[in-house]
Amino acid sequence: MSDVKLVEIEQAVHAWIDEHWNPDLSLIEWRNILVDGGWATPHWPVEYYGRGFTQEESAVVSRVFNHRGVVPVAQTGPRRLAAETILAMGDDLQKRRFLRPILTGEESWCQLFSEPGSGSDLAGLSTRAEFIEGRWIINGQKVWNTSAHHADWGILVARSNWDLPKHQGISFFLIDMRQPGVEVRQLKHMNGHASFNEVFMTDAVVDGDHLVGAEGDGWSVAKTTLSYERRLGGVGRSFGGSKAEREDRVHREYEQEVAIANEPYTWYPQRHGRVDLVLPRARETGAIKDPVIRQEIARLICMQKGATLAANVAEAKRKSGSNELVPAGSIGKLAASVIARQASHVHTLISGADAMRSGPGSAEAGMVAEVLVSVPAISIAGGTDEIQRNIISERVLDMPKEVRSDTGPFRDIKRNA
Amino acid sequence: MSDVKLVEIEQAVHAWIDEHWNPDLSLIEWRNILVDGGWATPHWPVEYYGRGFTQEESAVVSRVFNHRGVVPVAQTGPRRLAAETILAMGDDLQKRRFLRPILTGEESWCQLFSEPGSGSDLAGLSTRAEFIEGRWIINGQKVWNTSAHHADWGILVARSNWDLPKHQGISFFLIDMRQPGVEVRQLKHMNGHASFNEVFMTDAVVDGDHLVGAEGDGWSVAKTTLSYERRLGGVGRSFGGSKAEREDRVHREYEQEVAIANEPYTWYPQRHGRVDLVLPRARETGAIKDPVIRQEIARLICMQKGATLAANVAEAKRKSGSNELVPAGSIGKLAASVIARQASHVHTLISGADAMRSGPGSAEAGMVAEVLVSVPAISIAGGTDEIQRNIISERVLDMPKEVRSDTGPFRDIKRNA
Amino acid sequence: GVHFPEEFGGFGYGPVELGIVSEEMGRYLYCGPFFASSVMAGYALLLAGSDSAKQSLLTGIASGSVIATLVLDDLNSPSSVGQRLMANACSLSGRAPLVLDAHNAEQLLVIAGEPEGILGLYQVPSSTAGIAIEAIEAMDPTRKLTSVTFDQVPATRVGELDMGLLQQLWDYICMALAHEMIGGAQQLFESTIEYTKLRYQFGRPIGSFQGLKHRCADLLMELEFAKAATHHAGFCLAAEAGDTDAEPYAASMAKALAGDVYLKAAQEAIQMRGGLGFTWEEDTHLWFKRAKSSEVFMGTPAIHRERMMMVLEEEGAA
Amino acid sequence: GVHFPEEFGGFGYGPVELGIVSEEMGRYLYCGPFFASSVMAGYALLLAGSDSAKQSLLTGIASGSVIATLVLDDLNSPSSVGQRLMANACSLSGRAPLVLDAHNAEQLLVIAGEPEGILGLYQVPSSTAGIAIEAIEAMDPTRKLTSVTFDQVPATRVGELDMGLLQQLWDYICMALAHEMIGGAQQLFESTIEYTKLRYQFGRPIGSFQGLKHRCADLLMELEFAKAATHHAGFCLAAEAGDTDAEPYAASMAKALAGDVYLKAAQEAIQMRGGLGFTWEEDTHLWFKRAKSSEVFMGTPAIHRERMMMVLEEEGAA
Repeated sequence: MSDVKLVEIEQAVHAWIDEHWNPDLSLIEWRNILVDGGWATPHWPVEYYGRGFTQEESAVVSRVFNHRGVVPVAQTGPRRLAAETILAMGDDLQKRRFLRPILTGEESWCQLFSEPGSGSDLAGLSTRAEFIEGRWIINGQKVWNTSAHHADWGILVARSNWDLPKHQGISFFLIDMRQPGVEVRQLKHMNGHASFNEVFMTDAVVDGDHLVGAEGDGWSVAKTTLSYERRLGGVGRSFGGSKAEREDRVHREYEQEVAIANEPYTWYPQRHGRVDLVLPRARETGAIKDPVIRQEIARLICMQKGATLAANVAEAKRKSGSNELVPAGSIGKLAASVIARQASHVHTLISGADAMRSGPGSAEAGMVAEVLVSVPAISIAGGTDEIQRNIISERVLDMPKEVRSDTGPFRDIKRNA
Repeated sequence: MSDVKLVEIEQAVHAWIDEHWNPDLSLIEWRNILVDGGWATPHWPVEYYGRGFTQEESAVVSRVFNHRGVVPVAQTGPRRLAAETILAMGDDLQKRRFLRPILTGEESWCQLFSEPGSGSDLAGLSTRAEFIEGRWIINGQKVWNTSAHHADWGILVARSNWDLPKHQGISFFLIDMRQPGVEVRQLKHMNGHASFNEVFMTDAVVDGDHLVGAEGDGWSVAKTTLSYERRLGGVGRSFGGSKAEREDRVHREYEQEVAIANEPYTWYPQRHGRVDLVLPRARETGAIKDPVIRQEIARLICMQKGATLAANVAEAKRKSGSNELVPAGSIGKLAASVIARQASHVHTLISGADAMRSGPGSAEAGMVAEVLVSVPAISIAGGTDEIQRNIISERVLDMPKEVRSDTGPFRDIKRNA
Repeated sequence: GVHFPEEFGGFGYGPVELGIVSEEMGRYLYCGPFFASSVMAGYALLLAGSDSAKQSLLTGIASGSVIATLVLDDLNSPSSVGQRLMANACSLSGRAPLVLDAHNAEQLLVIAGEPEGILGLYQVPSSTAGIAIEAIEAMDPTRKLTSVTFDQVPATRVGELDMGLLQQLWDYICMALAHEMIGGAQQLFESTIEYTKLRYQFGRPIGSFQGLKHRCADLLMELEFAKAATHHAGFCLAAEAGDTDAEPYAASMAKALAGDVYLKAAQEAIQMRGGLGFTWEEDTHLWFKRAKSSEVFMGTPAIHRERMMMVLEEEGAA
Repeated sequence: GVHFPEEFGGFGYGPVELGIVSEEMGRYLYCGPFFASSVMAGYALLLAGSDSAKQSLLTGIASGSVIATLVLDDLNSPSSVGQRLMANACSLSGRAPLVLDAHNAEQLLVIAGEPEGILGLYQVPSSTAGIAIEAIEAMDPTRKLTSVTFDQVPATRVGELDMGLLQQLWDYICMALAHEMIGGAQQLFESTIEYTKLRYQFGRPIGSFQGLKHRCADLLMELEFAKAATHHAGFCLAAEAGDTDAEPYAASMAKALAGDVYLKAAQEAIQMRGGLGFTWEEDTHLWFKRAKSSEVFMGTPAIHRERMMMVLEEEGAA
């Protein structure tokens, strides 16, 4: 890749911004211009608002946009996953219908994958999809659906064939969330937050044209979505926007959009144990002088630094295209759990009886208490520790798999009532 | 049970001892008198040197023998297991041939159960027994055979049928150890001791009359042996004899017998971590003042006291005939492992760099060093921690079993080459 | 008032029987003021109170007609009690930052430092002028917390404690608390095992996965340790002085073991239930919070291990 | 002498490259005097030795023609060095109870306390009269131990160390040791995983049992932590002064992590092999003993965690 080309691109972006950027437009107005300009998603194909740019080229574009403080297209929340999945696996009709309003932010999305009866075992899902008179009728319950309560559309996996093995009877749909057959309820966590929803579908209707991929190919489509999710490292975690402090209309509306999208994630740092608070609190309380607590703090630092350094090594190897198996993802996930649990333990030792308190009046304005009751989520959400250990032992260490008990027609597999 | 009867028994024993006890006899001479008198094993049936006494009655007898310092019959080493198994499952011919010389100590025994290829999975044994011209021809290898190097006979399990499921093709034999087809090699442990042997059998011969129980019933016979082993809490752990300090011939010979039998077990206390040495050493070295080591010592005491108290509760419940499931055995075994490992950890902290030393010149005349290199055995010998956890979860907690991979004809089961 | 003498309206039983009751309360996540009133205030009176104070208070506490609580100005360790709450000529001043159930207690029993460096036990009605009782937001909704502030409040001195007696009082309270904790841990453990038998993933009950089974086996072992040690603590406190089987560190051993295993049982209870265990759809989180607050209430396991060593470091001790 | 300047017969590399070499030696359970001579004595000279001493000794050490060892009178922590071995007017007296490979070392480098309360670095041929070298029975047969006693032995003072420099020397040695340890842990881990794939019980490879698989996954994670932290320690010691990514506690962090994971890997190596792993039929027990001696040599993990805190307790640190 010639640097010349990159420089040309950079100049082109600047030129285009000089000509079109107008902070007084509404968010939607501006984004329509951006999308038509082909600079919203330059890595997308030319037919769909893009320029078929390479990663490297697209990087240049977003760098300039960031630098100029220009508002980008909507990319918060699960909408990003919907867009990439539709682009990759949808048909032309679906791309035309859905991609633009996702980019402009006019339509928001949620992800309808997990079910109460199928958590770790996602492919064991039992939401029913029946094709009746040209439309799909959906019955079942989903759970852990971020921002479902204000979503217009959902990407949905449901079982359309019960006689095939579990992975083969699944289909992938785009469902209209604004219909009587869809009910959304918020789920309250033990820490008081409510980041997720339950979604109940009772004879909910999916248009015949809104099946993505062929009937029964839903699992491979869903895997595409999940691989994007892994690559994005969990969606919607606070996307910048911070650069836009100006009071222009477009910035104000963008700020609002980001704020709404980030709301569910405010407690995530506490879920990780807030290691950053440990040393300051230990010094402030004098606990830093306690030899027993010192040992536990040092253990914590060892885990955290060790995990960070190991992740860097893995990342470097990945970049250098080493084909040595680096289990970065699963090990990092497992590491987060042990680190968070140890951090919670150390915070407890530092607080002593004060750990019984919570709320604004308690340590670090309640953040320590929130750590204690949030940490249990880290070893479950986004793949339990047990699943990570299976992945590490089977895919990285190549240890033999267990005999499966979930083969054959899905209807014959033992599952939760 | 009337106390009157017990008193009568006590008087009878005293009377008999007054009449027959003679410390100047040889060990064998004396024991023959003892056996003929019916006082050697009073709980055995009258036809076989006993009196059909109840446990309670037998207890009275042995109490008197102990009190009078009278030498009992041979009961050290695996010979006791052989005797009880033959008595319970052998035929009349076998009982007549083998029981008396076991009691008198004229013949010593070893146990030939475990194999290099079947440790946790004892029933997966692959030593071959073929019936040829009225005799059994044995080929295969056994391991962990205490005192096999000076045994006259062995109780042996081998596979006589390879077409039946694993538990059904096993037969139980009495094998003459003094024959060319049997080779015994001592096995050296990482701690330098050699308590066990490997036994190699190459076309070794077992007399047709020395099959115990029917061909193919070997597993149930072996289970009888194992249940005795559990009840005796592992065989031959230092049987008293301490009462006999006198210099009479019979006592001298008895002392020798006991000494030989106990030799393999001298390192067993170290295997358990020598918790008894921890506090004295910590005080002596001053490590007791180190707050971090104090925590680890306290953890150790908690484990050890907790385990002891839990065992007492279980024993009390058992005695009171409570049918509440008390997992004493397996939990106690598992507890021994965690206690030993923690003890080893604490000894290491107390010693610091001195833990690199061993031998008479090192801490506690080398006992601490022996702890460090003996403790790894506790979680393996006599049933690994993994097996104990399976027993606890499946038999006590009644958690569901896994799908078995070792059903069907034994020859088709995957096993070690 | 299981543990009060009959003359004071109790059943005349001792620590062992109180333990049985506390264990049951733990099994049902009982949230009433029993612990604050009957156990904490009750034992303070029994151990350090004057006969007249016992007369006037214990009967009411036993019948429940009087709710009392014990005001300690530190809930971590006996050695730091009596430094924030001071008594001068029977007038109390200072603040106890964490007190159980003071908001619905009619009588406060207060341990306060005195100029002579000794600790006094005081009785004062909670309604007395100069007493400010504030509700404190609690991490564990099953334990009601308050702070109590005294501004020159006249109170009746009903007894005194030297450090030895305070340590003893601490032991009695921890013994009862440990029983409550193992009751909860046992209940939580059983319900978790049941769940693993009923919950299917990958075509089999999750309780059939060895990864879970082995952890459950380890947890059962630790639970058996803690239960046995806790019951033992009851016997030790009930034992006659000079009983050699009665380790003086038994209560701390029980509190340390119960604290660790209760928390572990609660962590596993949530982990094995997965996401749902983290929500208000199930009550597992209440057990977790109770386990967490019990871990630190009256001293963390680490503090109690250190208390054990104060005894064990002496030559000749166990 | 990978880490010696070329002028002294080395390759002119630094800690990172020495780490690579040490890691390989650890993988093969190397038992030679390299560590005592090149790493311990070598670094002592490099950090504290006079130019003439470097001239006269390093080249020989690098080529292996001279075997040296570093005589420290304490192997637990820098703060207790120089209390048993004393130097007075270049005459050494006292005893170092544990010294690596002194029996086949021709030159001894000795760190001894001096009247002024500072530490001196001395050089003396091991054959000098007044030096008694005794073989010490070792728990770990792969590490040769001796004790060295000095009775008014004249020695050449080739340098001096304040506590800061001694701490630095300790870090360099621990950094190399940690590399040796993770090399061993990695090798042991890999061979254990292989074993679980080949060993059948109950009709399936034991490596297919989730109980073992999950423990192996945890162990791999801890191994990755220790490896990354150990390599990082090499970079930190190689880094220019004032490099903010170079934590001053990196070497202790590496030694602590490597110590815990090597022992755990060794315990699992025996446990997963079962009885045979406990015998001389296999060499697993040699690895276990090496892991155990490495755990305590130059400071236990607990001591190194405390060393970390000496840095971290200061405001503004990490």
